[in-house]
Amino acid sequence: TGCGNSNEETAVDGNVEDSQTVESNELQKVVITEPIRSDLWAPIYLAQTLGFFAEEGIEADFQTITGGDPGAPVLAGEADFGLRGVDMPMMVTEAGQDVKILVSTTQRFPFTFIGQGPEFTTIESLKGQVVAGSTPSGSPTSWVKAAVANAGLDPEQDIEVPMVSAPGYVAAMSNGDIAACAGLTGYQTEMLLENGGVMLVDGRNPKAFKEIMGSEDYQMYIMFATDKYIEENPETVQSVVTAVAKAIQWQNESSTEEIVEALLPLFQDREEELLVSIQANKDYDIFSIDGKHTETGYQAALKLSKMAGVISKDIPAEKVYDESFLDNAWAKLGK
Amino acid sequence: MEAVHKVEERSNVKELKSKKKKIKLSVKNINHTFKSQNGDMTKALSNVSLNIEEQGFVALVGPSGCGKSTLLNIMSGLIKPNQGQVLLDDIPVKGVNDRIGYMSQADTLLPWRNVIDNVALGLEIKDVSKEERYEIAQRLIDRVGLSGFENSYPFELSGGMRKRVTLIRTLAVDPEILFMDEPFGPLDCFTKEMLQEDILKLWQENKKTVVYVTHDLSEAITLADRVVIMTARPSIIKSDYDIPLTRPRSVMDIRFNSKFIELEKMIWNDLKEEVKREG
Amino acid sequence: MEAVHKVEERSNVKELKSKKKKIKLSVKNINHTFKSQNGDMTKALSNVSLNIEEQGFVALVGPSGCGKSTLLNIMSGLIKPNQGQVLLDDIPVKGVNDRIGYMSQADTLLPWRNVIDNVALGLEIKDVSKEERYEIAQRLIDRVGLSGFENSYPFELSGGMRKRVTLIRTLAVDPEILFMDEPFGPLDCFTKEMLQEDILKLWQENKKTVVYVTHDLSEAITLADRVVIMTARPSIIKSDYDIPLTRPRSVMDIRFNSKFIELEKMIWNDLKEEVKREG
Amino acid sequence: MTIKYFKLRTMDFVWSIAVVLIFLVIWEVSVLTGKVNSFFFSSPSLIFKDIVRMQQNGDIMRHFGITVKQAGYGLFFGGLLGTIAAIMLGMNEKLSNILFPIMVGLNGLPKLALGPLLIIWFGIGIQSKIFMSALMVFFPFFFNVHAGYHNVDISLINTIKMMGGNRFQILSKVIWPSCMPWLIVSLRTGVGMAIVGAIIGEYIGSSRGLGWMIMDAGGTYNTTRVLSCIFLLTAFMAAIDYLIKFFEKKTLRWRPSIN
Amino acid sequence: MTIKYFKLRTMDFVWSIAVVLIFLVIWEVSVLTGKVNSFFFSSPSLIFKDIVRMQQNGDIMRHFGITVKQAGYGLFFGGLLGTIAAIMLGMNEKLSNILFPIMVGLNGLPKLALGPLLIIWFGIGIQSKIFMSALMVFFPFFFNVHAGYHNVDISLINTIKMMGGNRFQILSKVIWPSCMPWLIVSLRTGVGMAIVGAIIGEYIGSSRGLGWMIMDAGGTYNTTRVLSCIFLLTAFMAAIDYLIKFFEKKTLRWRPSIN
Ligand SMILES: Nc1ncnc2c1ncn2[C@@H]1O[C@H](COP(=O)(O)OP(=O)(O)OP(=O)(O)O)[C@@H](O)[C@H]1O
Ligand SMILES: Nc1ncnc2c1ncn2[C@@H]1O[C@H](COP(=O)(O)OP(=O)(O)OP(=O)(O)O)[C@@H](O)[C@H]1O
Ligand SMILES: [Mg+2]
Ligand SMILES: [Mg+2]
Repeated sequence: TGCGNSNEETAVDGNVEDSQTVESNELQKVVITEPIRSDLWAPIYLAQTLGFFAEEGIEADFQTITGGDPGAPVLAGEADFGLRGVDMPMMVTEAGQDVKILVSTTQRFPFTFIGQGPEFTTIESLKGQVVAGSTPSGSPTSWVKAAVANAGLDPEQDIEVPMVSAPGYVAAMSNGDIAACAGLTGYQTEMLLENGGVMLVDGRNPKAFKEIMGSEDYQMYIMFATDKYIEENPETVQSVVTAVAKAIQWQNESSTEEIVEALLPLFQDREEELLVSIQANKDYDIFSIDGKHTETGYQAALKLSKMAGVISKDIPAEKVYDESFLDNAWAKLGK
Repeated sequence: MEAVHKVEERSNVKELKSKKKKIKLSVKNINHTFKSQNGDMTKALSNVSLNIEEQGFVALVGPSGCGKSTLLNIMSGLIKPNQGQVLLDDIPVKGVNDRIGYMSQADTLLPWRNVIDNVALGLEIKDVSKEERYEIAQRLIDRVGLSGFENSYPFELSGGMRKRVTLIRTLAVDPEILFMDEPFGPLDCFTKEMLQEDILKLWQENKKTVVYVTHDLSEAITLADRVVIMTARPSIIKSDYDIPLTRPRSVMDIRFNSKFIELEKMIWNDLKEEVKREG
Repeated sequence: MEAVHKVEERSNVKELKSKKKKIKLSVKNINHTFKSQNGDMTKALSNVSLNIEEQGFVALVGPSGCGKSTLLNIMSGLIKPNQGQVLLDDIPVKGVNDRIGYMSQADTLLPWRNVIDNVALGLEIKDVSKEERYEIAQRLIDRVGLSGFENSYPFELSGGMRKRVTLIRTLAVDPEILFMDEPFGPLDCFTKEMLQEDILKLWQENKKTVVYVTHDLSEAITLADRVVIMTARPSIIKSDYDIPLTRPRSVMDIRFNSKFIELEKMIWNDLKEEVKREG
Repeated sequence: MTIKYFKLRTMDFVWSIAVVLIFLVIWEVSVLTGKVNSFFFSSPSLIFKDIVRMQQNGDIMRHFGITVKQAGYGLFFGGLLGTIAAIMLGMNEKLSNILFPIMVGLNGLPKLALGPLLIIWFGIGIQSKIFMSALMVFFPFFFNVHAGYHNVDISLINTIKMMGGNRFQILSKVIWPSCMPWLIVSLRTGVGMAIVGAIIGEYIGSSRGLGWMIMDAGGTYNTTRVLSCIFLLTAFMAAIDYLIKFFEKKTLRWRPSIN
Repeated sequence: MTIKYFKLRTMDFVWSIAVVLIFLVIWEVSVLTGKVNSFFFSSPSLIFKDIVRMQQNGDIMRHFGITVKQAGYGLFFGGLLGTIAAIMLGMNEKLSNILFPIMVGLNGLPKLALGPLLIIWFGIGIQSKIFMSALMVFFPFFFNVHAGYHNVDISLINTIKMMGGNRFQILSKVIWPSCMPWLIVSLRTGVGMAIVGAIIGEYIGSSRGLGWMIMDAGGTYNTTRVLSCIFLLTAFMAAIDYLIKFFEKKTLRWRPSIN
């Protein structure tokens, strides 16, 4: 009943400005969890706000799960789909849970590595300094460690990486608690730079990223569901994926302003930030154009996850990805 | 026990004794020692035995701290004695018993209830209807001169007024047996005598069994059938006087009665002895 | 004011009056009305004026709830009267004053202090050394028969024992002026008389000024220089008797003194009138 | 009396507002003179504008309403259960000695860490937030009422017993009124806990509410929005306290007041 | 008395342990029979093994120690300031009426949302955790002692006044002892709040401590580790409560106990 109730709540707010609300009583409700509402999953939100979900007979209820574990409700069957980073499905697969990535919404690495200017302008200067990561085994932390290692420092000895919550990065950097940190979104990178930060490594740049991780691609932002759910609700999964594919298609063809405009119902009062972030995503080709993963991108993801210690051995891509629904969608959309 | 016998021989007038009455409350060989927080032991009662006849009016007199309140607490079942037994109608008392109305020495008005609700408390517990209990309470309040203070909270009353409220709260439920621990301590002589008359009337009309603790010897003689003298700690019962003054007694006038004066002098001397032994 | 004059004419023996003494404490035209939580007004004192001479021993007597405690509270500065003034050594009293030792009617022992620490409280406040204050406290404790209970907490004491502790706590600091509100209410006659003797001795030796509230007329006459009678609410001072009994008095024997009996009868009749008027 | 009471309260209220205003002015001036960085601290005027905007687009009602509703339920259930648990443990000393340390232990759990379990048990609907809120409220009620219970004047209990009162009557006529001061302080702490609980519940999973909004804004460096929410919350709870104070005054008028 | 007291306590302790054990056995059996999914709920045996491992590799001391230290400071400062604030507001009714609603408002703030501000003010070192912990502890102390202050028997204050006692003596000889029951309940709630505060502080920024560990484990689906931490915390605080109880017994022995 937990879901039923929350569906009711969002039925009103998810679709406020949407003409399709009229049909909402016929739509099938799906619950999608997210750790934070980020533009890097833009197609999923666009599928809702542009009415693609509704066209497929779906209505999405987005549940933000900031504290605790955003994956848990999906694994526990309380929610249907989850938006996460690629490391999460790998992690739970190794822990014996069966989940599949259905769509990837980004194709390039979205993080940057920024030092506190004007003092720390190179990675070498970070020796003996404090560098912020998110949770110890989170992907920002491994990204930072990888970048440091690539510059010839020992990430375990030469720097200290405390846990700092992402909203605290700018604060910690501006009062000198940390010498460098990861920029996790276009907007955050912008904010760090605005507050005097210096770009140490721009992971969004394919060349720079390849130097560190051996791949230009990196499909980080994904949507997943459990095998059990996919097995039991193939039609729903197909409808959802099809709608997302439509959104990807729309997104590929639209300008930053159009995308921001379309996202706004789910990103209230965030116009300014979206404009910056989405422009950066466009500039750096971060948004995925087909929602699919690449072999090199997956290898990089495995490497990063192993560095973080969240998985211990390679996991075959087939165990993690199920792009058959996506293929069907593209076929249907004539691509 | 010996003390009681000794006294009965001494007792001036025997005629009342002849109408042998049923024993209502019987205290058998009570010993009680308190263990205080700091580990000290205080032996309060030492082998105390006492029989209280049905419809008797017994006054307990004894030095401060000798164990009078403790004895009442034990008789009412509030305290379990270390040793000994209390029988009510020949049945051992276990725990408290609502046949006894106990007006304790401490101020036990409920501070969050105004006067009338305090007086009505016992009736409320007995599920008497609101109307009836307010009627009874109001009558008693008027009787003790507290009209106009029905809605006052205890902290707004004077010491004597609080005592009066406590008294009528006990009387309101009309208990079979009445225990009163210094009911009139902080009352002026006028109010006191009026209330004493009331108690006497109540007792005579409804023939209750009354146990009464007081420090005022003349009060004890004025009211009681029997005056029981307790010694200093560890208390034993020293003597037990019958008071053969005729009933009904007038509280105002009895003090000039020659028998009264004679009795008072006698008991007084007995007590003086006790005090000297103590000193 | 008229009452006082009226009484002075009536007053049997005038010789004591001749040694005109300085006025220590003067109460001028006090009016006080309490406003209770439920909005009722209780007029407690109506235009009360009273002069208390230095080294005088004044007993206040009056019906329960008439305003005796209120008057003491006002004189001690605890309550600000609605109207009127209190002068101590001709200086208006503002707030409380530690020249007055006030033994109030309520139980004000600190429950978290044992007996000896309670008795030593006032000395502690006056920064008397620990050794000295324990010595003083111990002497007083022994005097009132509480030896062995030094370490007991108030809840472990009997009613009379608590009263005795409160009394000696007030005496311990040896105040210039003593207010006592029914100090011996719940005490047995033996203890009471012993303490009365003590109070008298203290007063005679150290020549303190004492104001004393009691319900016991004979106690008032036994102890006091002057007995002030208050009427029922709203209280005025009805009469003011000088007690010309010689000093030193023996509490035990004075009651058989013929002057005493004569005085008691006279005041008694005066009071009876008051009661009748009330009823 | 009531009118006078409210007059007095109004004056105090004006003063409270004044204190807040002074604080806001200092803050605004510090931002304007550049002493304080508005990126981290926003500014009163920005916050004010933001609140006006939220009011106009209905966000306040939408997000505030649901959080207050969750907190309300949480306060009710948490308070009720905390009180009942305290009284039950009070009546049974043995049980109390056994369970009390466990309760103390549970009180210190980081509630956020319970997130996944909470979702499994209660889903991500309103129940999980109510549960979290109730859990936070439970403890102040439990500990305070428990302490109140042990502070009851035993002679009053004996009085009721002597009159033949049963357990329930002892409870309702003595223990309950005598625990009132303790209950009121629980209520006071509880109101805050209820809101915090509802917000934490929203962190664990939600699609709207103040917690959702704070997290959303916090993640995107929208300090102004975070502080708007905080400001609204503070004002709301201060207002609630006037109600509690009034209730306290009515309930505890049997107690002579310290002046 | 003390020996007997400890004997009694030991029996209760054994019973408390028994209750916990029964709970653990039910849990273990539910996991073994597949009634409960060990992915979400772990199992007592896994937790036990994990705790043993943490003990062996020194993690317990490293992470537990720092959190307890932070909580200890937080409890000290929060408790001290809360008590002082309550007494100061108690002594000045006007001030109290003005500031009290503001305090009530602040009590309900979601502390986690203060993260960035906290970092600006206190950095990510130990100070920020101590501050967070103290902030959480402040309120139960403040509200409880404030209520205790208003519950003081006025006639006792008058007694001290009549003896010439000054404000400080009234405070130390009457108000303080009479607030003891309220202080003890604050202490009891405060211990939990202190730990929670330290952990929230660690969420905001830290490189070790229990909060760090819980976050780390939570992020990697290591339910066992999360529950190990929770279990250790619970046990620790239950143990602390035995100390508080002992202190309570000593301090409040002037109070006739309810039986
Ligand atoms: N709870 C208790 N703990 C320890 N000792 C106690 C307790 N209650 C009473 N006592 C002791 O028992 C003795 C008798 O007390 P009790 O109250 O029965 O005296 P009492 O005869 O009623 O005296 P009073 O006339 O002063 O009221 C006293 O010495 C007292 O110290
Ligand atoms: N705080 C208060 N609020 C309201 N009324 C009060 C308050 N204190 C006393 N009164 C009223 O004032 C009157 C006088 O009280 P006071 O205590 O002075 O009487 P008293 O002469 O000392 O009586 P007693 O001999 O019974 O102690 C009483 O009617 C009482 O109800
Ligand atoms: Mg007694
Ligand atoms: Mg009085």
